[in-house]
Amino acid sequence: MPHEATHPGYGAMLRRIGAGRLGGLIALVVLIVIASLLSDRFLTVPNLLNVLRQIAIVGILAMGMTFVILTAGIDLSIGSILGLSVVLYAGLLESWGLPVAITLGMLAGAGAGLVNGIGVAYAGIPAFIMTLGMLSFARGLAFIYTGGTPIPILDETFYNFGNGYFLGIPIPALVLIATLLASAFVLGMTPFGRSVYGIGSNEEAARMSGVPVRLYKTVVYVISGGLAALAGVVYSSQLGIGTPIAGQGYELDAIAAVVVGGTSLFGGKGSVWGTFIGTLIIGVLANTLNLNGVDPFVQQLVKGALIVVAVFGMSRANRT
Amino acid sequence: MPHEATHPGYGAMLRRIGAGRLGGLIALVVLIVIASLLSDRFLTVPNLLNVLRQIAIVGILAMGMTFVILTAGIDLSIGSILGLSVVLYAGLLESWGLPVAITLGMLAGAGAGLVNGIGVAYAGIPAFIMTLGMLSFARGLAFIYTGGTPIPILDETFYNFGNGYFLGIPIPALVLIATLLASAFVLGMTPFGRSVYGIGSNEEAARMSGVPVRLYKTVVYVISGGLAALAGVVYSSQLGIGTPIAGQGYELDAIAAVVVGGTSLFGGKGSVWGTFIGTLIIGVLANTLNLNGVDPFVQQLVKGALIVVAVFGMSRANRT
Amino acid sequence: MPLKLNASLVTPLLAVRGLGKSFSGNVVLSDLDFAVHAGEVQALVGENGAGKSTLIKVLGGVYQPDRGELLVEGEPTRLRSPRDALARGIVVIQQELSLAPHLSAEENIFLGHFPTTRFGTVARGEMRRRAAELLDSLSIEIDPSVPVGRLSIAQQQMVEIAKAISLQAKVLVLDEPTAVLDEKRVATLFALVARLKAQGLGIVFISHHLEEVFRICDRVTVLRDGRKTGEAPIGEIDQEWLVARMIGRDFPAHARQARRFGKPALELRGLSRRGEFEDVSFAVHEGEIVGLAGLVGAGRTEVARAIVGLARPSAGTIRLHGQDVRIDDPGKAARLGISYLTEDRKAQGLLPNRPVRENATISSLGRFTRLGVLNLVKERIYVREMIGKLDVRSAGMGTEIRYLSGGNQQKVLIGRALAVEPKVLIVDEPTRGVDIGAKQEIYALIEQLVARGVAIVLISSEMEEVLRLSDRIVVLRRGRVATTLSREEASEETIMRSAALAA
Amino acid sequence: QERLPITNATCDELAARYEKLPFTDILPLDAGPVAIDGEEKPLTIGFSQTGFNHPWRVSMLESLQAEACRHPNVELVVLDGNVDVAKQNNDVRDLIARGVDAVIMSPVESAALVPAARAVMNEGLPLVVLDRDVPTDKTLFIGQSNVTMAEGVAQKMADDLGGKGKIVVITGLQGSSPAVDRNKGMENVLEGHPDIEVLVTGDGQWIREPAVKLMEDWLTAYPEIDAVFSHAEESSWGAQLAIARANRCGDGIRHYTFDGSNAGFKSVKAGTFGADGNYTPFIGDIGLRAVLYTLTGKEIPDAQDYAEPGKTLVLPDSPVVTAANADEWIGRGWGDFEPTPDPCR
Ligand SMILES: Nc1ncnc2c1ncn2[C@@H]1O[C@H](COP(=O)(O)OP(=O)(O)OP(=O)(O)O)[C@@H](O)[C@H]1O
Ligand SMILES: Nc1ncnc2c1ncn2[C@@H]1O[C@H](COP(=O)(O)OP(=O)(O)OP(=O)(O)O)[C@@H](O)[C@H]1O
Ligand SMILES: [Mg+2]
Ligand SMILES: [Mg+2]
Repeated sequence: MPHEATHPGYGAMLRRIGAGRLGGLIALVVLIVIASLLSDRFLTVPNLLNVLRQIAIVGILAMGMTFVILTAGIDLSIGSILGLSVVLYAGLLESWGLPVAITLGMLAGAGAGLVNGIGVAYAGIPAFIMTLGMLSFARGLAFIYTGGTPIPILDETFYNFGNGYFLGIPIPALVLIATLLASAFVLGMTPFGRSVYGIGSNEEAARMSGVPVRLYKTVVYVISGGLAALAGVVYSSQLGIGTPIAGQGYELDAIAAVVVGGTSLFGGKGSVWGTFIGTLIIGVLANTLNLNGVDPFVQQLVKGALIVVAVFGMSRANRT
Repeated sequence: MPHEATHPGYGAMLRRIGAGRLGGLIALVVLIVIASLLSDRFLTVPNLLNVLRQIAIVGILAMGMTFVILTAGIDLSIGSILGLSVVLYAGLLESWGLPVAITLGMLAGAGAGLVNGIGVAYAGIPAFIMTLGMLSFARGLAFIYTGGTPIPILDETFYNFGNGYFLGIPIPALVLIATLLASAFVLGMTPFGRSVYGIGSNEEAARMSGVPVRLYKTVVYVISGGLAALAGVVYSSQLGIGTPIAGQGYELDAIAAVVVGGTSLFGGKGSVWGTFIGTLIIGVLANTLNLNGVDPFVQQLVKGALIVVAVFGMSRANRT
Repeated sequence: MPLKLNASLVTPLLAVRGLGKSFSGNVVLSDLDFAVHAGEVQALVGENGAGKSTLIKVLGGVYQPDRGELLVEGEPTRLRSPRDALARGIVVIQQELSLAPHLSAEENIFLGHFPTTRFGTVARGEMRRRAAELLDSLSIEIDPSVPVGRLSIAQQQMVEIAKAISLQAKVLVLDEPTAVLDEKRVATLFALVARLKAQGLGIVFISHHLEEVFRICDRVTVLRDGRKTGEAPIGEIDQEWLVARMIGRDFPAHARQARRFGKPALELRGLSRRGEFEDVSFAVHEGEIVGLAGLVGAGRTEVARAIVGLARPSAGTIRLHGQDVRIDDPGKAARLGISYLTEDRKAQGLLPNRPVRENATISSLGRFTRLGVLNLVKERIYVREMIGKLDVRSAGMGTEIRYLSGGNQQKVLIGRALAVEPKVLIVDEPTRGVDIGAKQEIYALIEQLVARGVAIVLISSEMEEVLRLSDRIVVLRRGRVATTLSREEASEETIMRSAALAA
Repeated sequence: QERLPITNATCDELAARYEKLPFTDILPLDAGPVAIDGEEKPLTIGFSQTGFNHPWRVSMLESLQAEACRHPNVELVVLDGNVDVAKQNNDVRDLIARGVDAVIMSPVESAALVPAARAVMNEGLPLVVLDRDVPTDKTLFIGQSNVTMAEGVAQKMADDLGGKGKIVVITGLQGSSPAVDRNKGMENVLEGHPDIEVLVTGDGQWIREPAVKLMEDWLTAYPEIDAVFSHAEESSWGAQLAIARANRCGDGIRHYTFDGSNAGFKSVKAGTFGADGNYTPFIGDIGLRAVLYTLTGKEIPDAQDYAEPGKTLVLPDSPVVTAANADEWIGRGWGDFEPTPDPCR
């Protein structure tokens, strides 16, 4: 490199890139240290496995949300799509059997995502409105399908999937990790993933570069809807019920995890690894507050403050 | 103008700007026509006054939200700030009297907005996260203050304010209209207002131009918080109760009204007039569904679909 | 003003001493002295990435210096923000346009210092009147109430200049203001600069066009790798002196090779788009460069956009290698072998917060993909080679492209266009903001491509560039083909005459 | 003196309220430290509540805290399920991780808390379930039925209307289990009264504000409404506000509602409400006593087997409160606030 001399930068540059995630990791580690000091129950294997199981649902949702947010979009409908898929699993299980029920439910989730995607990418409806509409629509469908009453799920296999362990790790946590790895692969190693970043960074430029912007934007919502349905599998198998109110408000939790994980809401910057760390931060926070029996009203207060502090601290850490 | 020939533009330009609102107006008119066809009760004076009263709370919130969104920000905390102000009015009323209670409640709202603004503008925390934190924090405060139990308000003057009429128009509707006019004035006629558009359009450019960007961004959140507290006055005076769950989820309704009204979530584009139209569209929609006794499950579905259709139709109308 | 002139000859209006600035360990400016005096036009020249923009960002309060001091009229000062700088009369026009696209031209001009009524509201009448005056004095023919996002880049640049003037500056800094202007507007701008200088302003002028430096500047400062390598009154030096200090090497004299054209590659027949251009017909052959000349606003960019499917033509046909094609989007264009290098780098070219590597390969990911998976090693090797070939200067291919200097960004985008190995390449203002060294490299690249049989459409407002590269020149005037000139017929004069002729 | 979470009350204040709790005679237990095997070691009891978004839920906790205050070595850990089954599941597991000695849970949703309940039982901890049952093994379930309660209220309405009339229904939050059950109870009764027509149903979300809008619009749409059947007192108040504003006080629209607050009973007495489903939240103290009985190895006298796994404790039926018995119940409901003044009076 001819200009090595002027730019002693490589090391510095690397450090900066690393730091983009380092901030999140530091925040997580600090939180874990504090949590272990506050309660000696925190750093026990069962509790840590608990945390992993607890974050699975929002974590999976947040992976899908990361795709969407990377394109500078947003998906408010994932909580409702989860709810819709959940009642479908429960409702179809008995008469059609597990595989069909799961397939149809997942298709419904991906289908709802497809509608979102077409609305956003082809009809040009702002993502916020399109998915807000879907939030209402899918929830309405779930209610109509069930008549408002939850449907119990009595399938042992399914129950064991949601509550069992594999190699000592809760299965929902494994689903989350598999989702993480697959998402990281797609985003990092495929032309599609690369283009997702490009679209979020400058949609116009991506279009000019020949990226099939509308198609890819659509796919991103399909992924998000599909992963919401996958989170629905974890939800309903864990809880043994298909309730039409499942997942209400989860979209905000998922967005919070994504943003705490360092992904920019303006698109083009971030990663699913960050989202995973963000999910962990929020999960550990909730766990610690519970372990220490903090007054629930005060929990709300503390949680609000701590998320802000975490993001602030992270951005500081990333600056230096 | 020498370029008239190649650039037939001026007239077209003006029409296009007009059309930016025309789309919304057309959507509203179409909706009103349909509503009157579906129910002969719709186009009656008492019903229209009802609609005006019903939209007052979300409308006022949406005005504040418009300021924030015009700077490319977002304020998720307004529902919680409304809740906080409402319990303060109710709680302080008895011992301190109406004027003090209102003043303190409004100050709390503006204060919460100030914290949001400082977090966003000075500490550089993404607006989504900062106000999501405040959503949790302010709600926590409201719960702690009341211990989770609503506080009844037994003040006649206050009740009459929320439920009375002036010149035949419900007072809450008048409050909304006053807010609209004041907001339109500030946004359209003052250096601050024009700079708000500038910040949302290109923050960097605004900074380079010497606009006190951070200060103005802070002010925008203060306005939003203050208007949330004003909406709280309407809420509690109308209902005669200060409940800590007041306003839950209203932030999404307000954002929907803003976006349906044609304001861009990416900032710099839109107006409070549009927001007013957006609020009316959503209000008339809800009213019509109720007048026709639509099943609540189906209402959700229809509402979701119609918001999307309205926005889509509007954007079409604005294109031609 | 004239009374103060003598005193201010001694004390510079604005100066930095021992200035140092680095970004996360990457030294961009070191130990720099620089001063602007009243009534003087000070040129700042240097290669892409030399640190010119960084220096003026320090002057404008955008960046804080790491080392050294800044003096305003002899007084050590800290400029904490652009607002501070403006308050001290220091006005900077950035290299990257910075206007609020949704606001009207008049509002952009007065953003940050709106005239107000006694009630504190914006004095719209006064604003309109003053804006009209300003635009008039710069002969800018636009409707001041139109959102600037709808204006062409050149018009936006003129609005920026109008804005700067409205600020009543003591020091005016212009970072490559001429890059997007055609000859006519450059002349207007220079007349203005002369006027302001006479009024006692200190002016800093950055340009890669050295002849412009000789045309209007009194002194020149040369930067290289963040250090001052020369400073002199303009009368005492010549172009070679400058180039030597900027680059430290010479260019081989340009020798044009004869070209052999093949079959027609791209043919336009009666292409029209209502309100933008009409009945545009011309052909480009394999191995040929067709220059598209014209004044700003003549519609050249619009034609290019129609070719690559960014705008739908209302009439006419596009033929590619003898076959009619319909191109709906740039993706299709790319698949057909048509590549377009946009004129608006920031809005349509850069993926600002993505690394150089991704910016370079976004159009050509297919060539690094096997079985749907990207081969990151292959990509890295390719990009490293490309960076070397184009001499892109940055800390590394992992740097976000927005941190590169303007010229280096442009080189990466050229690399992007080349990576798809196009058969037809449309380049729109390819050397805008590019230093003279890099310019030569880009010309060489274009010539290599042509030699390999690529058909090239060259849109450029730089007469010299068009003349030097083109085999044929199509001149557009107000959206119509005014004339087509062969290489022999073409000269600066013939082009200007048909481009500017009154209708 | 230390103030307790949520209710923000001191033990002294709670002691006064303990006197008024309706069921202190069920599973009686003396005040004072609780000894297990003769040892008075500290006991931590986890309480996982559906959510604290309604004062009814706070009142349930109040009765629980009042009992806990009587036993100095008993500490409560209280968690808020936020009306989300997944969150409550997590909460219960966090309680186990924290090492509590027993769990009291008032589930968001019956079936969905089965895994959580199993987790508690697998740890060998006592599990007492309040208000809504879980269809799996447990130590004890204590609760009343929303279905039968709603049948009572609906029956009163049918009687008042003489088996004929037009009604509107304002439900609790859509899909939430009491809303589902109260609706079912109403439907059970209306099946026998074909001349009672349900004009329209809307979602009142347990609160006032949405009910105002619904009622406003319905009053416009339906010239004739005889009664409002609402799942919550708050929503009934909202409907009443709308009636007053529409100048329809003279229509004689009746209200049938639920919640069982003292304010509600007073409004029944005043004639604003025709009936109030007396669904008492004061079962928290029984729950804690049941836990302490179990921990100390004491037999729970009236625990019986029933259709679900585990045992249940049958509570005496709380009658629907009407004008006839309102006086007897005022003071025994929850909440010590005054009713909203009736805008029609
Ligand atoms: N914010 C930043 N962070 C990191 N590096 C930066 C930043 N801004 C500039 N640089 C680096 O500083 C160097 C100087 O850039 P600068 O923009 O000042 O060059 P320039 O002389 O204006 O070039 P050009 O003629 O191409 O505009 C470049 O190597 C660039 O990559
Ligand atoms: N002087 C002007 N007055 C009004 N509008 C103008 C003017 N100049 C350009 N425009 C706008 O620019 C468009 C054409 O610009 P275009 O970019 O196609 O021209 P160009 O020849 O490529 O110029 P450039 O050198 O800026 O690239 C027109 O449609 C018009 O909207
Ligand atoms: Mg530069
Ligand atoms: Mg052009």
